[in-house]
Amino acid sequence: MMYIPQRPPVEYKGLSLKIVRLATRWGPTGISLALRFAWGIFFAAVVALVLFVWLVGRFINPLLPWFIRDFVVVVGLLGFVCIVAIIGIWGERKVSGRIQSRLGPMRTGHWHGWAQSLADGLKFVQKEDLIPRDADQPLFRLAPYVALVPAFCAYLALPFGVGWVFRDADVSLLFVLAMLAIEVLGVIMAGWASNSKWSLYGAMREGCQLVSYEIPMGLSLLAAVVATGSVNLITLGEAQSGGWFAWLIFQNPFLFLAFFTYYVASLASCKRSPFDLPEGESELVAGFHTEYSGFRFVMFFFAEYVAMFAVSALATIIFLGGWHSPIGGPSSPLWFVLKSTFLVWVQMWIRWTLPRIRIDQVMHACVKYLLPFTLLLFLGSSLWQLYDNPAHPAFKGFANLLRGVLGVLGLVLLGLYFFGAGYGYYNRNRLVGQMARRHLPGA
Amino acid sequence: MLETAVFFLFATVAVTAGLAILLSTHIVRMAYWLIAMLISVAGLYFLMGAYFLGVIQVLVYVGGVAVLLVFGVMLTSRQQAPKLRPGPGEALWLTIVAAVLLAGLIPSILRVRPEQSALVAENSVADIGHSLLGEFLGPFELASVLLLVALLGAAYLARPKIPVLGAQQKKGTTAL
Amino acid sequence: MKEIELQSQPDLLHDGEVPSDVRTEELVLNMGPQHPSTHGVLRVILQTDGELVLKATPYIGYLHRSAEKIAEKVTYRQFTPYTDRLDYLAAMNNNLGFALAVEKLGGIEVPPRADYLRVIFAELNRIASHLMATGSYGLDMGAFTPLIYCFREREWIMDLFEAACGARLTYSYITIGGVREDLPEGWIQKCREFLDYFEPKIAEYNNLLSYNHIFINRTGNVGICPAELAVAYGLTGPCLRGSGLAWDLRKATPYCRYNEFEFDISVGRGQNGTLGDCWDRYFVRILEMVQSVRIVRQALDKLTDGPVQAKVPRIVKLPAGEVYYEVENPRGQLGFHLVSDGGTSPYRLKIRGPSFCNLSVLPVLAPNCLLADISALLGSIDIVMGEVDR
Amino acid sequence: MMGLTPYLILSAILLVLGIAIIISKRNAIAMLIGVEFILNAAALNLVAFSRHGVGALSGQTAALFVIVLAAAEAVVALAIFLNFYHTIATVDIDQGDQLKG
Repeated sequence: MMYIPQRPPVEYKGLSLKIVRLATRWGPTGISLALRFAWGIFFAAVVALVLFVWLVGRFINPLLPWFIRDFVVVVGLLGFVCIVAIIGIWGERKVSGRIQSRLGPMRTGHWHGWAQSLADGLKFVQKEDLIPRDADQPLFRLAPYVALVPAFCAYLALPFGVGWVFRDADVSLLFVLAMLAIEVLGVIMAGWASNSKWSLYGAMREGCQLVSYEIPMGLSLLAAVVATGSVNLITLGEAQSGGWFAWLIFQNPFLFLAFFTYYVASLASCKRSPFDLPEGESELVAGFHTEYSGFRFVMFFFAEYVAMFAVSALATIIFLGGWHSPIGGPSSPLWFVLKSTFLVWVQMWIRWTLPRIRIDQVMHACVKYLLPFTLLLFLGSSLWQLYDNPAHPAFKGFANLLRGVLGVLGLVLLGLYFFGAGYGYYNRNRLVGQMARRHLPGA
Repeated sequence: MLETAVFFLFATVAVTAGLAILLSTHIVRMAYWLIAMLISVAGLYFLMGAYFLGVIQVLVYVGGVAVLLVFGVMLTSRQQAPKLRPGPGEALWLTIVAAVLLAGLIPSILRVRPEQSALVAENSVADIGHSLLGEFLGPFELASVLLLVALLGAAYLARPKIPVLGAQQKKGTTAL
Repeated sequence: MKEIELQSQPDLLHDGEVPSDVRTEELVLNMGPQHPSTHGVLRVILQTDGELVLKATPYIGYLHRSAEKIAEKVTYRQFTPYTDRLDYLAAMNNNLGFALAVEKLGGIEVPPRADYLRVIFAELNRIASHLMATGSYGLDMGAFTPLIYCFREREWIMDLFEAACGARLTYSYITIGGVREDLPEGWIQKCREFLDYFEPKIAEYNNLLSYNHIFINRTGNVGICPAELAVAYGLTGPCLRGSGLAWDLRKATPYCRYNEFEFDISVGRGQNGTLGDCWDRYFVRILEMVQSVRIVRQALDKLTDGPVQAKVPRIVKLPAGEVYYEVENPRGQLGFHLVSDGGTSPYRLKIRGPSFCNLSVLPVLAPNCLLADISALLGSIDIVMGEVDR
Repeated sequence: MMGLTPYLILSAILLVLGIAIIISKRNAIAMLIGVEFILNAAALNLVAFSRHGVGALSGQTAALFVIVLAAAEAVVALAIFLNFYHTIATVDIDQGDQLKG
């Protein structure tokens, strides 16, 4: 406000003060320039690696011995996973900022603080690696790896498109689910090994929650598996070529609902809000990673974002047409990444909107509602598959009609989303107030 | 060559896990060694081309049973843990039993000659599905009944026995 | 450090209910003094059975700064800044309580403009304090966004305060005999702008948090405090009104011309659970913000010209005697028991902190809650440790 | 190329280890771990035979049943142990000689 008296700038006198002033003015700038340079190199290297993998690895594939191809693909996947985690963490902060009428990180790297996660990563690497005296040392050291490595392993069977996969296994869907299931062991290990009661509570909650929600998650996916008759993710994805209305989510009403039950269960299995009880910061300090610091903490963070993208990718492949374009154009891994990123964004949106559920409500929601409901969906999907064939022409016609209705419903939902987003964007000043703008230095 | 190396890797992990459990006095570490064994057995299944079985081993055993086990360990471990290491007399007896068993098993294993030396082609999930719902339909249905009974039995056994809810508490809240 | 243990009612612990053949392992959890949801340096020792809390014992004193003893060593005017530090989220109201107590003992008449200014600032600070309580309650429930929204509005109030008195947290603005300075030019216009901006935002909080299904499930029917219990434990403020009792000192014993204003006492009605649960206590604060806006609007209309300070000497000397004066703070009734021996500083000053009394009900409400409900309970009681420990 | 024998020997070793664990431990959960070893040894045997042409897919299917049974067994056993623990506050099975719950 204009009438707040401004303190006049203080003029420093004397040489030593001048040196201090110069140092304080140029020191951080110089350091940050150097760091930005380093991050740029790192970032460029990762991007180059991924490009190399995508271009060279793909086209020279038959010429290379298989282990070189494998090596290149694994390194590329590693790079992709790192980028997912880094951009995910930065994106989460930007999303939360926008939702909360602030800006989020704005300084590091100049363009909307894009380098913030890298800077944080550097900071975490430099931090002291604290291990509590009474912790179970080997398990405490092992736990972050047990959490991160399986989450990465899930990507080994996750196809980004036809041919864009490390191993096209016959059981790739189950493989991804199995790998995501191992992650819980790392969390429980961390909670137990920390020898802190808060960590233990986090671990117990994680165990409860994940073992319970794995079942509705698997059942929702099985409903889709019944519809296509395969647990191979590539087959599942390829079954949905041909635009928006061919997506599995619109194939029958049970699958339409199964997508949402899967999404809820996947939120729980990634410990995302409103199911973030294992780390619920207002109850359990930080839950299972209370005692972790430095790079070990980062690994848990990485594991969370990597798993977030993995479950979203699974939902994309199985329900949302995978790498196929909604408008019928050529299919491309870009579509796959785009759709998965949208689902990740919805996860963030939910996280910054909803309060946390209590543990008994989590279990009630799963065992009393979600589990019977997904069982019904599975049954319904199976029955639908039984009748939805040329032998039952009447039902076939009804099914096709319903498919159209569901597709239109999906379009309406998407349209509502974009309408809401546009409305919010044009009225952002009225909706969130101008406080963020008012208090920006120099604004 | 590579197959042999991978086999010995997994076999070493599995046997090491067993020995570690045998010698360990730390119940939580035992549970994690068990998980190492389970994962290496899953790896062996993969090695033998039984992908479906390997994945199910990880999904059910590691993701479900092992988590439950670790959970049980946490719920029941306390300061005065029961005896986890055998006394000298027991150890002797144990060694004798183990040696006799191995001495009996190994020669008979070496005598095994498979009728058909060629490897069976890797089979798909569909084949196992047909097998389950064809030849093994009876056991399959029995297994499902067994699982249901186990579910009910476990729920009955582990039900809360403390009337935890005071008058002022909500009905939906139960003890965990 | 002296630790005061608040014993819970023995009959409320259900020792007798556990069958003798079942032995469960109880875990003693040390919640605080460094814990995100204890709102400061409160330490609660929890006896838990799994996620179930059997007993909660608050230990206080980590922020004890002997404010009452300091009062005996400084003059009356010098003590005003110390009152800022009691309930540092509602410093204006603390200033007001102390000033009123001194004025009553000294028989000091306050000019009308000062009275209206006091009301305006006290109510604005009530809004700021309730915003903080609402936002941090959302945080306790795991919703981060309401906190930032509340802080966004609170920031504007802080700006208004800064414009009027130069401080953003510890104001010392309301002093003995009136307020320290008159309003700067354009302040009233800015204040009206704020009120116009703020009123629709309350509906936003309700949409985002109050009527959120998860939030209602987390807070409704949790930590139910019946009216009798609230009275028995001396609860005041939103905690008392959340139990359905329409008791507000601004209506019961009006001070500062509160009788000239039209406003309603907000009470809990138990519409999302049982009367007196956490949701009621929370929602009373939301309703009170609406009423505070009403009061500030009326006070801005009534604001007359005139002096803002009575003629009070720099070193106040009060006649021998004693006075007990209570005002309605955002967290409850803040009481000052002032004993004077005729000197320039109090002979004894006893402060009745509402947070302290409200906290005493925690051990009664906590048994049979789940672990997550403890933060719901603590947040709905809304303590400020500066006032509990003084 | 691996023959059948290494798998069988490994399975035998795992079986013996499982039996040794059951004999040496007095902790109910440690004994459960031993049981899991035995079951896995058996399943490994089945899959190995199936791989080498004895009974085609039956071996894998039987191994699948072993996993199912192991899951059911582990759940019930853990429930019993938890009950046991609630009753006599230990998982030392030597203490469970009261024949009442």
